[in-house]
Amino acid sequence: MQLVLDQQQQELRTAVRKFLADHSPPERVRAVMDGSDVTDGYDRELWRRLATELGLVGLVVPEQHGGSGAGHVERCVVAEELGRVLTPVPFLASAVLAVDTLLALDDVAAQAELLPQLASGDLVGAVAVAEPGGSWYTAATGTTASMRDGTWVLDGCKTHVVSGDVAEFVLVHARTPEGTGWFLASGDAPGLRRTPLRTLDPTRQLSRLDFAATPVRPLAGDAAAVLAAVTDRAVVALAAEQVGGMERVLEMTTEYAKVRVQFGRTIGSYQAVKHGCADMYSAVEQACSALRYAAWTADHDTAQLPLAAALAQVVVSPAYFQATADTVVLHGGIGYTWEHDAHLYYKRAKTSELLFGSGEQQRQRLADRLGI
Amino acid sequence: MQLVLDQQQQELRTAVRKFLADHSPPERVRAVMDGSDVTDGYDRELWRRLATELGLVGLVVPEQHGGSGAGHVERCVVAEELGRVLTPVPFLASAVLAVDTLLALDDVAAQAELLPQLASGDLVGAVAVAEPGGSWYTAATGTTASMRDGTWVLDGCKTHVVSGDVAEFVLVHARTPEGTGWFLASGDAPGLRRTPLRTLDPTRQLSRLDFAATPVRPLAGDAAAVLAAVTDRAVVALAAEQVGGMERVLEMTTEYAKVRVQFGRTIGSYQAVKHGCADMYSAVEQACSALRYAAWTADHDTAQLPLAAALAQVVVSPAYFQATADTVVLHGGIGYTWEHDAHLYYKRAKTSELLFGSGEQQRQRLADRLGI
Amino acid sequence: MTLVGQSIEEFRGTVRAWLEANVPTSTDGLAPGELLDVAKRFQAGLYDAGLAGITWPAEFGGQGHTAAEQQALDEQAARFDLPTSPFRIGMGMCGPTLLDLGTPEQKARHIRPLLRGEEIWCQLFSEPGAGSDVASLQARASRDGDAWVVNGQKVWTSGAQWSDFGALLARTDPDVPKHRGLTMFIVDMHSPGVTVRPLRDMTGRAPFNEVYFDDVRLPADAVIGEVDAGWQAAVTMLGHERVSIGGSVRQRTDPLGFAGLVELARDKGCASDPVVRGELAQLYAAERALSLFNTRLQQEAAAGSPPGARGSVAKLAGAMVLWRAVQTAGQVAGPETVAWETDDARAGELATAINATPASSIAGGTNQVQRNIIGERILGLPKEPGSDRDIPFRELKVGTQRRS
Amino acid sequence: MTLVGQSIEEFRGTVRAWLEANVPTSTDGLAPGELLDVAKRFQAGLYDAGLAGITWPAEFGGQGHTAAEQQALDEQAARFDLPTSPFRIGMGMCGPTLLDLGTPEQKARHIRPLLRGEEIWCQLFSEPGAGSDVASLQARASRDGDAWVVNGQKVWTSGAQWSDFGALLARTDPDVPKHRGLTMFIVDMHSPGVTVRPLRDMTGRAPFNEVYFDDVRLPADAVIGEVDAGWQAAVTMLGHERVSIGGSVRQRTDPLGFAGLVELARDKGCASDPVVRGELAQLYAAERALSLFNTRLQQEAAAGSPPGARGSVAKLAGAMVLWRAVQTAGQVAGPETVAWETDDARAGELATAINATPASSIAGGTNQVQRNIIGERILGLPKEPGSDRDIPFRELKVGTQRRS
Repeated sequence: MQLVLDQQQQELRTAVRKFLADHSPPERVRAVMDGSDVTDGYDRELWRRLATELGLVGLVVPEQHGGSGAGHVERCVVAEELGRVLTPVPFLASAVLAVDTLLALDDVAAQAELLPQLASGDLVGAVAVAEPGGSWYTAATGTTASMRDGTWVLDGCKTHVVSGDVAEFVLVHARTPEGTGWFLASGDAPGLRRTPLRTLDPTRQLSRLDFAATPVRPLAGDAAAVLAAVTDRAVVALAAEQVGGMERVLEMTTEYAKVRVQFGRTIGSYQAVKHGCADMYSAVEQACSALRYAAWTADHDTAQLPLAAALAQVVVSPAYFQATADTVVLHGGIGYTWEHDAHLYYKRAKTSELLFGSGEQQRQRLADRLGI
Repeated sequence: MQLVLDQQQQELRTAVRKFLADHSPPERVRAVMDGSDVTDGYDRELWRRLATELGLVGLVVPEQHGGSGAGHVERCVVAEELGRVLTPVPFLASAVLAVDTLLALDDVAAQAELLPQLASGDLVGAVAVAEPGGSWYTAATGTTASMRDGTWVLDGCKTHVVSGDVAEFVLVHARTPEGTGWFLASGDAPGLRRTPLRTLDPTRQLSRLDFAATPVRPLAGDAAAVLAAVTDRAVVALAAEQVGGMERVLEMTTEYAKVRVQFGRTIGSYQAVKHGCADMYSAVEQACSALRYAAWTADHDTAQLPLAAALAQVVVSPAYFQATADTVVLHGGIGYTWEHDAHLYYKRAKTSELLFGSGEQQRQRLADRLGI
Repeated sequence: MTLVGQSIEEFRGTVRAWLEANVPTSTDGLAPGELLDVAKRFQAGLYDAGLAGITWPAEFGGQGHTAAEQQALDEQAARFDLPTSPFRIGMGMCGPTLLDLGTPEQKARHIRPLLRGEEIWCQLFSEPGAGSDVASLQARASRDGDAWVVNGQKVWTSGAQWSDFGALLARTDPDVPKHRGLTMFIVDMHSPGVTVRPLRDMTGRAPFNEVYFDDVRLPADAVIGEVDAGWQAAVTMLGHERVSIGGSVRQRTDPLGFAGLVELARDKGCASDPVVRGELAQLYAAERALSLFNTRLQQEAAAGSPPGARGSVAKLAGAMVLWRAVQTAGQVAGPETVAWETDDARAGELATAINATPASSIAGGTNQVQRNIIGERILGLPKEPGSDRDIPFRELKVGTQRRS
Repeated sequence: MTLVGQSIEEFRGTVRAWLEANVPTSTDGLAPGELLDVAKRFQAGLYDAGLAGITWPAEFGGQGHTAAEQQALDEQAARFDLPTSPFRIGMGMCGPTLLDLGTPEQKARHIRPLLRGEEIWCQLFSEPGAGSDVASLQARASRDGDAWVVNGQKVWTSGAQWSDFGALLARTDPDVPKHRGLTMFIVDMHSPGVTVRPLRDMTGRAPFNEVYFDDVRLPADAVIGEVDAGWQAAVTMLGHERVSIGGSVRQRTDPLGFAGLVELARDKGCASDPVVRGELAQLYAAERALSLFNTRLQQEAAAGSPPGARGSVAKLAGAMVLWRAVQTAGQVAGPETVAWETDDARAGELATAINATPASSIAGGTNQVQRNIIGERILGLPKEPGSDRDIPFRELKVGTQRRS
């Protein structure tokens, strides 16, 4: 296994970090978040440039479909950088979930049609799995696809759909008379109502999608296998985002601890603060190691991926939230203000921790894969 | 409710503490523990004096049966003091479990016969409930009592019997053809084999009792109700021991932190140590509050006792172990030696935590009583 | 209406009857101004019924009762949602401090209107550069004849927007070590030069304010206690604060309370999941142990042992309970903790409570400060070698500010 | 036997084959002396097979290979229980330090017998009054012409009872600040005046010793590095220690390891309990994250970035994993964790492991010291104001000892 980035991967990281520092500074993130700069919840201009200038959206898309044919390790490098600065772009929805679903399906026509447009950033895709009261892990039961008058239509409700409100198309996991299947719905299909949810995290939009006899196109593939494959890869990409956020809050906290003076000393000289930072560093180092391993298995040892992905999630998710909570608290009053960025990470961390299911569901999933 | 000791209770505490300081110093505890002073695992001479001079063994025994007719709050005061200094006497077995079982039964004859001898310290009683592979909470299933040739005999195996090796009689919870029941076995009954277990805690003996057609005497009473009543009261008395131990390790640690110098300062001036002590203090204060409440309900609000006892156990048990673990660690190398007393508390705490069942069983029990 | 000669039992009955008759049923949806009116009407009624300032001296408008009556009232009040939050700082901190340290004239002037809710108070201690280290504050009160002129900035001031008076801590002598050059003042919040700006916190709400002082003039008799003895006055007030924060009764509607999360678990259908049950039991244990500890403190106080620094234990444990509750909530509500339908008010309140949780470890002294207090004042552990305690304030670096 | 020209794959095969053929099947029940003989025979064989001192310079008896071969060997070795514990200190700490700082003569004299297991080494740093604060040690080495005379006491010395040599840290100049007056020496443990006494720890075992020095004479060439530069030598050695503690491979038979506890849960019939499953999964996650971190450190080291202070992360995390395992064990084994039948060897081993767990947070630098190291050396946070760094040792108070 390879847990250290190679030269090229390090250069990719440097390039992305530089680009985001220039084009996705905190002020820009806040402008998008407040809706003062854009109205559709994401930075469309930046997204276009990430797709076309940097080729980051189609990173794992094969070259024949307009992508770079790179690996998950590379995609995780990008996700880490986006997570570091909380860039509000539909990377998780479009460059991860939608791309991975299409790649995992056996539907050559859909791949040929949609992957190039995802890679170019012309289309944003979303993936709908969870339903109200459930989670991504409990998977679809209530949404049904059926043939009516010669076409497939969808009925039911999906929720927590990442970027579901802005996606030009949605890949939906649903029940058919013969089992489960995947279906393609246009974002503006008749009978599809999209309702943005209220979210803890102001930088990531999630939506509820109601389908009422919505015309859809069936997609070829082993539905359950696709769901499993996509979930594992998405968990790894999310873990990368989380690790990026952890690295950033550790920096923020350490920097502040070096300049803030109370009782005549910089607060970083107090063991309470110093040891808090040290614990955060230890957590980051271990989280990063679990992530690197999971990303490596996605490229080089897919038999180990299910275990490695579940491991990464159990290691990273609570650690990120703990790091952000400590960040707010170690900053004291200033960290509790809206004006300081600490809370954006806190909210992102809590959201990432629970996005696909509760901590206990994650642990049980890991236990399953350990054969316990 | 009353969570503060009254004048008389405080005086009782002072008297017991003084007596134990004089007669149960650490050297004496170690002598008993090593078997260098006595061979039957407890301090017989001290036990006799606690029973007769101080009247502490029969504290909750009614006066008509030779006891003091005092309350559980008072008994908890004594247990707290015994727990503080780890006095190796069969208080939990005889003055708590055996006394409470006899009191909860409806067997007037057994009460009249045995309670005075327990109170006087002439007899040590033990109570046998748990069986191999189970815990006190999962209760008896495998030990059976049956009529043979006109007498009741017992077959099966009980384990983790506190002071089971030295008790003159054992009260056994067993299954009969008609349900469960309680039976009295003599410590030297034919067909009873008593095997001391290896224990983590060198100051508290636990035994396995094997019954093979052992003649026993049936005891009158609602067996399930007796078990519930005894368990709740025992848990509270044990919590008192635990709180006493916590108070002592907090003192030990704080005292050491004031005299040990490293890097030119007493270690108690470092936040890492100071905050460790502060957290221990917070835990002690809360544990003590939960204990006081549980003890109070045992005397004044038995309807609330089941909930209060479960609460006390969930609060106190892990807190005591944490406090002792921190004590060893905050003492550094010296705390890890056999010669230092820290490890005796560590072992007692771990043993008390798991004596009746795992932490999760305790939490589920609390959940049951909360009606969740 | 007089309570003289009533037994505690009778008193409890009186309180219950009055509260049942007078607590507003719901204040949901009221605008802040309307809410304030409701609060003032309620408090005036409470006062007129002889139920405000239970243990405060009768001479200045209190009831002169004992801690037993106070406890009886607290127990009854815990069953209601009282609209008294605007008076929390005044009743909990400023009033008791005035009673401790004020002149007879100050008490005669301020206590009765404070108790009747006619005048609202706020506390003006924290500054951007002086949080845990309050004594390093920079707001300056300079003598001008008999009077004082105040300049500087305060932050985290609850209720400043509707306050009539504030208890201000300002530096009156920068040439002595930091603790020795402070004075506490009564400041009329309507004075010229006082500017109040709402401060948005991480929940998106603005329950706090920044307060700016720009050549604000205070009369000589505005001093609480002695000139340059403001630190002692502040310690007195902070002692009251910690007790009132840690000892506050958990509302039944608290979205992060055990009761609320059990209900949520039942509604989500996961209350019988063993892991959820275990977490809820653990949360109950933490919450209940703390409340029993608070009761014990109250009983000890009633028996003559004031809590002293042990209020820090309640404060610290309160924060720990909340953090545990955040975790339990995530277990119970899963993904619905972080995204919910617009009409799901309960989910919205839960999210706000999660976002507000860090405040429990910061406001009123960080967890670290509480642990220092417990370690030093209760356990007698030595202080850290203090490098700034004997240095004139003028020469110190404070906050994140660079000095020239 | 030569490995020149072998690929890593071939090397791995060679290692596996040799280990399969030569690792003693079981050493259970052997007396300590017999165990030592087995260990020495094994190590000699390992050395003769070209598998000891993989990365150590060939000039002094090592193999001169790269970290890749070392990693390959470690991976293979992890599948076996090697009887090499008596050599752990020598191989992990003393040897590497000699290679870093020793004279050519010292290396020529000591490295080869050390690698071949002919001579066993121990480390003589800690004293009763100098634990975390090793630099405050009091053992004294006084000049006597060219030679030195040592007096004092050391503690927590692993393997002193069978050691031939020790790396001793002693004070050679008490008139300068504590870090500047220390020197490291090679001490022949068979010298007159050296007394070794077993030290019983809280598990009841005595794997450590106290070592007393009573006018022990050392020759001039016993100095490792420079006279009065012993602190730098100690830092070098402690760096090796942290890596070797944190990076040690968890044995499959470890009673507190994930694998062992899963097996225990299955045998107890509680492996399908959701709470137990959750705890086991969490333990696995902690254990695996640490082992992946160690792998990452090794890979970075192989790529040219030595771990430096990051070894402290492994050490700290290792302790945390053990404490978590203690909790999981209690959940799995319940009351049988604390009392068990005489013939239940596994339960006995589990109990001993629980009793040994505090050592993980103390030995080799307490958790607090590790956090200081991480905070200061990795994150660059400021040190505490040091009050004793510039004071002559003679004037310091150390340990719990009162000075006249």
